[in-house]
Amino acid sequence: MLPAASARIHGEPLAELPQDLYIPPDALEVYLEAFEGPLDLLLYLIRKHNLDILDIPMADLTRQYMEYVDKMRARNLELASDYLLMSAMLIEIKSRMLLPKPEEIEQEEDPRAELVRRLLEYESMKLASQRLDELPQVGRELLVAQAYYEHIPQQQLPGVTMDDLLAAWQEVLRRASHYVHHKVSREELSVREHMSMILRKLNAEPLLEFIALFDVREGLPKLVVCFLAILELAREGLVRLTQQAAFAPIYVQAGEVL
Amino acid sequence: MSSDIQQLKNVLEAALLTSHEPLSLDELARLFEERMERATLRMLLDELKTDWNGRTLELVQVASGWRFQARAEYSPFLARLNPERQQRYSRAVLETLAIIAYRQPVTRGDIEEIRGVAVNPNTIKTLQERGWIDVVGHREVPGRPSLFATTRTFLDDLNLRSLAELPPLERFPQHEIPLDL
Amino acid sequence: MSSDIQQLKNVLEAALLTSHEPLSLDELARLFEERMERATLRMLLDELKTDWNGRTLELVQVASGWRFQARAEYSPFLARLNPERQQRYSRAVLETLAIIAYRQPVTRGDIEEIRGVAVNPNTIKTLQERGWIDVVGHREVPGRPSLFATTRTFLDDLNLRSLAELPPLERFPQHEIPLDL
Repeated sequence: MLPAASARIHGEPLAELPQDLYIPPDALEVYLEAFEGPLDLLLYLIRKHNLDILDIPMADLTRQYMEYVDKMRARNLELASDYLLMSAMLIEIKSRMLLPKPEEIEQEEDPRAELVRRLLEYESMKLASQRLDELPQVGRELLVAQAYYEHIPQQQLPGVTMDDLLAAWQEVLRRASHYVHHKVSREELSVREHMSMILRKLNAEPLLEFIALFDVREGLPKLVVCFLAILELAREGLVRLTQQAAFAPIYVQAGEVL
Repeated sequence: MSSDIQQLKNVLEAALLTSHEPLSLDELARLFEERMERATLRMLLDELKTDWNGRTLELVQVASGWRFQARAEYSPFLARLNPERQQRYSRAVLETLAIIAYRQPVTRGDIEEIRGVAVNPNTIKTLQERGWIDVVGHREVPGRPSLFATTRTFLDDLNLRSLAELPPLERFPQHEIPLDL
Repeated sequence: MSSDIQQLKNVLEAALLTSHEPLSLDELARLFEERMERATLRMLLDELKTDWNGRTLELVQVASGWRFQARAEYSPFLARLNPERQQRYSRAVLETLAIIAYRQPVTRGDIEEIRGVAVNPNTIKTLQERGWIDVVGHREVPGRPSLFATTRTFLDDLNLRSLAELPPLERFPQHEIPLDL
């Protein structure tokens, strides 16, 4: 199947290939482009002359093919090496068929078998490509629904995982070399947490009785942590502990008096 | 209860009518906050398909999911809207596509062997850019050539659910073909 | 006659449902072989609009023409199909949060000393707006800088019961090597 395409000779559109192998010189290039390669050309010659693809008369076919190739070479057209390769193959098959066959190797495969196999495979793919092209295609014959909708992006806040946090902390420590020795343990984290909790309480009530910061129901470990937190807060100057007299109540107060 | 079903179908319809890609069952399930069984979705899609019977669009299932598309009878009208859309691929591209579709996975060398000519790199590029083929691996021979195969998009765009729905391979019976030059 | 009108409306519907861009009256007129008056088209579009009343999509007129669009009530569902890419906090925000979590209560000055760089006020604001940190007091030094600590919300959002469940630093790689090998 040749694309009727833009082939023109002397300005006249070229509707079909010539009846015989005579090719108007001006049209040669157009024909060369019309074929997808030597297999395509061979198929054309076979079909054109009603040759049996399973019993190809090699002499005829080779002659016709060579004529075509010679014409192309005579015109100094840039001939794809694929065409020359096929010439060599055809001549080889032809010469093998001309050799007298000794009786004992009559089982030998027909030298044309490989060529026939390739021709049939190519033809089958060529046909398949035409069938594929006939299928309705999205964007060509098939139109899919694509109505509009207003995309309202749902605000999604970034997530943070514990691993993110640990990685960030490690990065901080890696950079601040004087902190490298510093390791945070679970106990220390609990103390830090309680420090914040106590500060929150003091935020609400600036002066609290020391014992009011302890909840005995929390158990001994928590009480110890709470005590350590108060000591740490005092050490860092974040709270001030006061006692008016011995055995008088101890008060905790935000900030230290400078 | 039935109004709930109608609401579910409406959500599916709105999603399918506004999506230009086919939507898979998994994607459709994401539309709903509550967990949605695949069987329920399939049932709803079947009902929706029936609801649209005889209308302008039809709900079809292709390789990567479900989509609405205009019924074939409207194609001639719609084609007038975008005449430039009717581009066709060259024979080289179509034959290369056919070989990849029917013989996949294949290397460039395989394609050249079947077509008998060198494959122009642009041919492969055209098909890759269309999203119809991609590299699925490499043949373990010197040079490790890429193995090409067709994609889901290829099936979707040709309105197919699987490769098995490709037109069957045929061979010209001897002597029967009038050469349509 | 009325079936003709239905057919004209169907063609318009098919075109509008399969077009991603709004279609102008001139474009819609191109759908038909015969000449189509703009007044006729407008009448047909009005009818089509009425036909779709109360359905999933609505036919609307925008600046460049007509288009079908999903009713607003379906937007929340459709938004789930294409979720925004999960955003991530910048390194500055993450490090500041880590410092507040591990070293609380801390002032901005403390954070700057540890990170070795000035803290952008936006960084603190981001974390406060997220509800993950708050001011638990002030250090009684000149300027009375705020003391920051992490909140309950922070613990909730990270699915922690207490800060003690944060990964302690003993989990550093060098401590992970089992010694009994």
